[in-house]
Amino acid sequence: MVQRLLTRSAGAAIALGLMSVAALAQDAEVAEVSTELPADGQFVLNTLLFLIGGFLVMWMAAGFAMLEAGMVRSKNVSMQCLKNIGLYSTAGLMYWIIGYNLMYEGVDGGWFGSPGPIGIPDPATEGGDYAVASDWFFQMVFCATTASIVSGTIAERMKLGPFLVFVVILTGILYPITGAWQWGEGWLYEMGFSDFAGSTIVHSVGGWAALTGALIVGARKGKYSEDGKVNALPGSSMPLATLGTFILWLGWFGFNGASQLAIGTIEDAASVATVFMNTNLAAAGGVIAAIILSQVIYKKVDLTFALNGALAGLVSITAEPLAPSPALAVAIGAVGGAIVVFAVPLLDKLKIDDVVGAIPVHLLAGIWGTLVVPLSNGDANFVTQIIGIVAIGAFTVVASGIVWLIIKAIMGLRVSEEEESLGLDKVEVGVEAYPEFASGAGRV
Amino acid sequence: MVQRLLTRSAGAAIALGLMSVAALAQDAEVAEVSTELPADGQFVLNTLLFLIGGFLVMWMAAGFAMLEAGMVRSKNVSMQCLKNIGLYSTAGLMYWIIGYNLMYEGVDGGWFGSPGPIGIPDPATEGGDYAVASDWFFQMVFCATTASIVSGTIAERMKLGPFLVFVVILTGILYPITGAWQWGEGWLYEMGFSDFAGSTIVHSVGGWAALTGALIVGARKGKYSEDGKVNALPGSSMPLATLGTFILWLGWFGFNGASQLAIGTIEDAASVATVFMNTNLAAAGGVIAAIILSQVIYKKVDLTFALNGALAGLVSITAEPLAPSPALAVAIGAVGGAIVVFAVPLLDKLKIDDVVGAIPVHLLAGIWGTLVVPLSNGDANFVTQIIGIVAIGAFTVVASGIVWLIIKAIMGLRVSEEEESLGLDKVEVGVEAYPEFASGAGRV
Amino acid sequence: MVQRLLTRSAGAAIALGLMSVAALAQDAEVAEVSTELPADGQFVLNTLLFLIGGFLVMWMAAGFAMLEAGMVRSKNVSMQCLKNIGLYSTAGLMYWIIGYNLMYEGVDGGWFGSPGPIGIPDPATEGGDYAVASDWFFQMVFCATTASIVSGTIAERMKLGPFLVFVVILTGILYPITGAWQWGEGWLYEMGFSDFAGSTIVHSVGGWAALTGALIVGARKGKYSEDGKVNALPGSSMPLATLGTFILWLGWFGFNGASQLAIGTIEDAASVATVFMNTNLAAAGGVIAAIILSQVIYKKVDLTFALNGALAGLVSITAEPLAPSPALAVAIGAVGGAIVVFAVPLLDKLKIDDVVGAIPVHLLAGIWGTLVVPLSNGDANFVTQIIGIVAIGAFTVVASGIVWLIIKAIMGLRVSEEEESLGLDKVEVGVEAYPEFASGAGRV
Amino acid sequence: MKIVMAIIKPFKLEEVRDALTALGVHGLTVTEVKGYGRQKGHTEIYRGAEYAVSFLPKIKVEVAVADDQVQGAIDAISQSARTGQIGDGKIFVIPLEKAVRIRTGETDSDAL
Amino acid sequence: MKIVMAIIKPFKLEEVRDALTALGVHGLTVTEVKGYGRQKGHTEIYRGAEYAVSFLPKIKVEVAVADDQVQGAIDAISQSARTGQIGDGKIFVIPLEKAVRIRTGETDSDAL
Amino acid sequence: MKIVMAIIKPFKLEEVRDALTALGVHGLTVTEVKGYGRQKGHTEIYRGAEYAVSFLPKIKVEVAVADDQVQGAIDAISQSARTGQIGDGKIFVIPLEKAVRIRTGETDSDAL
Ligand SMILES: Nc1ncnc2c1ncn2[C@@H]1O[C@H](COP(=O)(O)OP(=O)(O)O)[C@@H](O)[C@H]1O
Ligand SMILES: Nc1ncnc2c1ncn2[C@@H]1O[C@H](COP(=O)(O)OP(=O)(O)O)[C@@H](O)[C@H]1O
Ligand SMILES: Nc1ncnc2c1ncn2[C@@H]1O[C@H](COP(=O)(O)OP(=O)(O)O)[C@@H](O)[C@H]1O
Repeated sequence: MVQRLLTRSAGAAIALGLMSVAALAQDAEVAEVSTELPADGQFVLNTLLFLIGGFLVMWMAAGFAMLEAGMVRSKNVSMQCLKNIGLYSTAGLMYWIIGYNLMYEGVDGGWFGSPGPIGIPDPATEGGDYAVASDWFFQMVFCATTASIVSGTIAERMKLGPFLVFVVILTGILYPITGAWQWGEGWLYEMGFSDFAGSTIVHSVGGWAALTGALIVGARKGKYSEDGKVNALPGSSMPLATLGTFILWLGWFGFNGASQLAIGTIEDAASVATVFMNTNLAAAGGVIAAIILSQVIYKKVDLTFALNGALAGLVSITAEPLAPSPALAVAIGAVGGAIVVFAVPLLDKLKIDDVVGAIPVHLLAGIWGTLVVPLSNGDANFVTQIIGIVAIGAFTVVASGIVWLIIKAIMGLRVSEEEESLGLDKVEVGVEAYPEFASGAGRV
Repeated sequence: MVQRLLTRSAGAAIALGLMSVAALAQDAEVAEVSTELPADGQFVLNTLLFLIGGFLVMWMAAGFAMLEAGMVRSKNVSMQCLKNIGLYSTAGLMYWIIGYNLMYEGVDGGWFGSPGPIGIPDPATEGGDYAVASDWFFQMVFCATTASIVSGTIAERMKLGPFLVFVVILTGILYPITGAWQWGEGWLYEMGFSDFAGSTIVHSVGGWAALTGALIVGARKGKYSEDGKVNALPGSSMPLATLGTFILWLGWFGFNGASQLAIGTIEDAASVATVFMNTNLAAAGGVIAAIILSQVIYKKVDLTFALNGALAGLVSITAEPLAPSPALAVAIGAVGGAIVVFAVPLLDKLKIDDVVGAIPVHLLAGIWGTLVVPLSNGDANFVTQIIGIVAIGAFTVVASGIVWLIIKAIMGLRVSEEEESLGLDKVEVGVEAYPEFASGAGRV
Repeated sequence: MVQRLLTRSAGAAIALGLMSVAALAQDAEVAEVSTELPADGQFVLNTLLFLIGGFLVMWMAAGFAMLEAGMVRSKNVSMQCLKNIGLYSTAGLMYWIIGYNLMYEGVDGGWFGSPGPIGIPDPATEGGDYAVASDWFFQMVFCATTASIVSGTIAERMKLGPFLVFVVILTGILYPITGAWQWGEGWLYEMGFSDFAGSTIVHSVGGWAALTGALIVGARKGKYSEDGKVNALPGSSMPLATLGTFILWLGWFGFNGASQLAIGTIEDAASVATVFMNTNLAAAGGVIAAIILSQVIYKKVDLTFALNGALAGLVSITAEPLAPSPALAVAIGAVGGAIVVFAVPLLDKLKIDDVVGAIPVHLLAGIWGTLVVPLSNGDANFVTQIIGIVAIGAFTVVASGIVWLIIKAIMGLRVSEEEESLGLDKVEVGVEAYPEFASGAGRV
Repeated sequence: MKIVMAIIKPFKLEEVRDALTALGVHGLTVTEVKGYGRQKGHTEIYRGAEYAVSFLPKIKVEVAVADDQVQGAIDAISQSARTGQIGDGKIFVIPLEKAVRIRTGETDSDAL
Repeated sequence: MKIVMAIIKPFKLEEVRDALTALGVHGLTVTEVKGYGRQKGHTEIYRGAEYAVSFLPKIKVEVAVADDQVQGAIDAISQSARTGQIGDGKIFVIPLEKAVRIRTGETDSDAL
Repeated sequence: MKIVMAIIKPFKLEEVRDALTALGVHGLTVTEVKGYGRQKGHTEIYRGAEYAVSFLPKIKVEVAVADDQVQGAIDAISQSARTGQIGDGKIFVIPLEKAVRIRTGETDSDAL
């Protein structure tokens, strides 16, 4: 702590200055020290970083809502909006009641912390490097992101109630536990796993939970014909899907940038800037790769692949957006985009019905991004990365699988066939998304 | 001012340091002082807070536009968009020409300041704790918010011209006057009224003006049958309404967070962070309360109640987002959400036709939020809170009522019955919102 | 550099302080110096300004996408979304591979810098006033904006491939070259040309490229009858166009505000605040002017003119958002709004088919804004402003004209008549924007 | 049997349906259509260019009725759809040779 | 020749088309319509106010066929569109006096 | 009287309307429909899955005319709607027994 005061506070500058007053003007060493921000300034700026990053990631909740609203058929759009605002709210409560402390409070190299509501320290006496509430806010929106990933995959057939119950468990317990392993400085962190902003901790966890959900709830009626044919069920609004993607892209600067966790020094500020640059390069790489591949393979450029490509590029760079050179960042993102173009039809072959492509984007690109961290970050190694990916995947698959099955047994997960064909909006929401336009009845 | 320099500037630290050089390394007291940000840094950060908060609240103008565009029928969507961009622009001009100074310039415990255009001080000589222009910007977007509230309630039947004339008066005169009572440090402020970010000053004022407008312009044709039946007139686009709500939620972090008015010290930064946390908790509480109540009462979850619930939660916490514990913040917001579910049908029983639910959300939840400030803020008391609510309500009802009536007498407020059934877009805007889809003609 | 240390660092304050310890408490001069932010704090804040400004301008990419999606007919909406996400990604790659260095690296009063990929300095050793990566990010989004301008004008008839090839050249070579003349401190800069945030450098360049594109690709089928009649082809969604405009308006605070390039001192912070204020006033002036003129001339208020008016106001103030008084800012913006109302029909008379109005908004208002800089900025003069406008216009027209023609010769620019009437979505994208609603077939 | 096909103003649909229901007609089918007729459309201005909206939104009501109900249906529609303004619409009577209820296979008047 | 006009449930369209194609019918025209009939609509609640959605989405299929194909078309539609639930829809047979293929000018059965 | 019902390509609507107006036809009703016929639809690809869009957008024009105008209307439509390409559409002539103008109660040819 003395050390910290010496290196950060103007007081230190004064002390040093007094020791060598005469030398001051000439001695660059000393002058350099004195250019630093005083500690309170660092506290303020770190807090500001969390708040800005936090509101940008909060905005991603709107991005998921719009992307999913655009990718489902019009008869399920109100429900998709409802699920998204509902899950963001649920996550916001659960992560306060239990999640944050379960993830961060006294994990100490172990498996989880102490569940329980977080209190806000009195601002007047608060110490530390940033405001605790700003950290809570920033971490909470990450938790909500995990749940957003799930809602897209299981869209158009799952009931609202069971979905929100799953979100309660996911955001209150499952995500915080695996989060504790790494960001709570649990066992995985101690082993040297590296996941800067959460390719695995957030995106793959959401992706795994989405995958188990998709397997357990089954495909949408009509998606796969008995003769093995895959039927396209185009989404209701491409501009909304595009808007959602741009929102997510914007939010990602908060997601990755503020995961530097500090911006009070030149080094931290420059790192945040580098993260912004690499994040954008990877997303651009993902889009261009998806556009080119989709033109080459299908002779048309599928807009939804380009959109998914952006997101896959973003997920891919999330595990390590700081260390890669720009060229490597582009390459990592481009592979993410390629994953989308190849994995979407593959999942369809396996009859895994993922309405918005969340599994390729968040799970597969998340694994990819986590795997390649050691290419640029010398502190990471492939073995530990694989251990982390597998451990978190195994836990999430098993735990979320059990939760899905219990909910299924108690409440049932999906609407009836007839309700599904009528659309969830009529059945559960009571408010059609576009009452004046769409018949809500099969497309001619 | 000397006092301020002593407590804020590094110069003070030096002075103190010189008095006890030897003690420096050991004396925590002194070291603490020296960790503070120099005054210019505080100026910069306070200004930055206003600018960030300001652009977030500016973004709420888009949120209102989208929410309202989604909640009106397609034949009135272009008009609603036009009213929203028009009112934001009008507010932006009026608050410069007259409003800001009327609200802040020399109120001194009185009833209003000196109207007149605000000039921008020369940056080179500007003093104070923040840039005046940043404060103007931040206050201006609050003023515009007040007008946004009105446009939603009186949608689908009021003409453009009279509406914009009302906005001229509201944003140039009415809002600044009641604003001066409190934020301009007028009589109400001196009495000890407490309204952190404007549950009453902004939201209730907008709500009262909307209520008088709704009463004077009357209900939409077809909304209430002669036999007393309430007819649902569902909005054109639920995803746009959802988008609008998310935009407003995002903007609210600027609305409440930057209302701390400073972020240059640890205390202020921590307070802003706490405000972010409580704001989100209250909104989440509002959503979940509205979802649960709407399921219990109607057996379906009305998406528009969930959306209104979020906003009501936000309005409720706006009067005091700093002092409440997280649990209290959730509770305050949840009651806000409940207000929506009960008040919307109640207003319909009273044949007050509020297209988007602005009266429950902004007026009623605004009153609720203002009333409960003393629960957590020891400096406030219930009597003064009630005096403030009643005084501001009475003034706004009377003044806006008079303005509505004068405009009605001179220009007329609403379109003809036939024009209303054709839709305002055809009649006044000339550009249909969705020329290729909606017939603009009654829904089958 | 010593000077900078003296005026910026706390160390300097100490040195000075020691020289006149006794005078400290009384001497305002000295106290003032000591209130400054240490250099690292300025680095951090300048970097933060670039990052915030950068993400706001990045968000403008979404604004263009939504504005254009709303202004084209539904059969071309997916394509418009695809072009927008594609161009932003292309710009993001090209400006890294070649553009940034071509624009900034060693221009030294000349015509262009040294093309080549930019590397990111190691944050640990990075010096300067801001992080290089943050500057790259901020400049890159400006470059992307230029390309966004083009996509709107040539919508609904140009193929995807040729368009993206043009964007490669525009963002990699053309924009960086004219950018180098001024912002890279090339010959025009040395001559004293003044363009604060790019009315000419960004908006007119985009506008010129759009104009040559429109001339070379020709008008949409059906836009102009042989008898000289102009046929309105109304856009698909006015709320999306409105959303896009609000997004652009929000982004413009980053565009103009962060173009102050620094926020570490009182002066810079106050300047950024003034820029925010003037930017908003000009946009408001543009909207109100367009509303009033459109009511007076056409007896109806065209929403799309109001939207374009906001943007024209913003473009107009972009060349000098700091120096004008508020009243002048309103006036400059209002003329921008008027330009839209008069120039849109004029272009139609000339059979220049500009789908979204980008030429009036970005080119003409850009010229206007650049021309009037000397009214408020004493360092600028009309002759140099005109030289800059003409030189950049001439270069961009010739160079982009050649590029368009070469691409036309090699790949062809537009789809066949039949494809155009079917819509680009069916032909090139394969995904209709609203598969459940719009027939995609002529409007009744 | 006949098909009585009426083109009416959209906001009259509820009244027309109620009038037909009162007659004992249990089913009908409606379509959103656009009508061109003596009723002038309106001119809109989009970005300075005038354009005529000559097709106006109308609702087409089709109802299959037994021969003895035809006049009743015509009268019911005429009265309920009339505003007296130009553009009130038309009623057309078209011969109907056969009707089948898909669910049961019932035919003709049993099927209506 | 006749026009066979069927009102069916939307999700049955593909089956109906396939059944007709199997009969040798090469063309048909479909329209999105709303139907009112014995099949009850549903009540929705919007912001606390109940409202009845009494018009349900249906698809109208119109197919012009030669006289000898009429019964075949009726049967094909009946079978393929039937769910046995209320609301399956109706088939109406309307006389058709003349048919013209615009492209070639062929008339009547050559035009179908 | 007859109802002349034509299924045409959407972008031909204006020409057809003008041709009919030139004949002295004062009213007509149009509907957006989807057509299935010899004209192949197209295959789209959505997220790697092919799907056939076999129903193409068409416009249905319905115009009630007196018997002596039928052939004129057919000719006018045929000429104005023809592109010579497959998918130009069909014209169907259906008997019309009665017409009523709702506003005035005029019937038959007075009502057209
Ligand atoms: N000859 C016709 N054939 C088909 N539809 C017609 C005919 N004449 C009129 N209509 C329909 O009736 C509607 C009303 O006709 P219009 O001439 O405007 O007024 P009115 O019903 O008062 O004579 C038109 O919009 C059109 O849909
Ligand atoms: N008399 C009628 N004239 C025109 N259309 C009808 C008539 N009766 C029914 N229909 C159409 O048939 C559909 C199905 O009819 P309905 O009475 O609901 O069930 P069902 O076909 O089982 O008798 C209705 O929605 C309506 O579109
Ligand atoms: N037998 C039919 N009954 C009803 N509509 C038909 C029939 N045959 C064709 N059509 C309509 O006419 C349109 C054009 O027919 P199509 O076979 O594609 O080309 P063509 O008109 O050149 O023969 C179809 O899309 C369909 O709407």
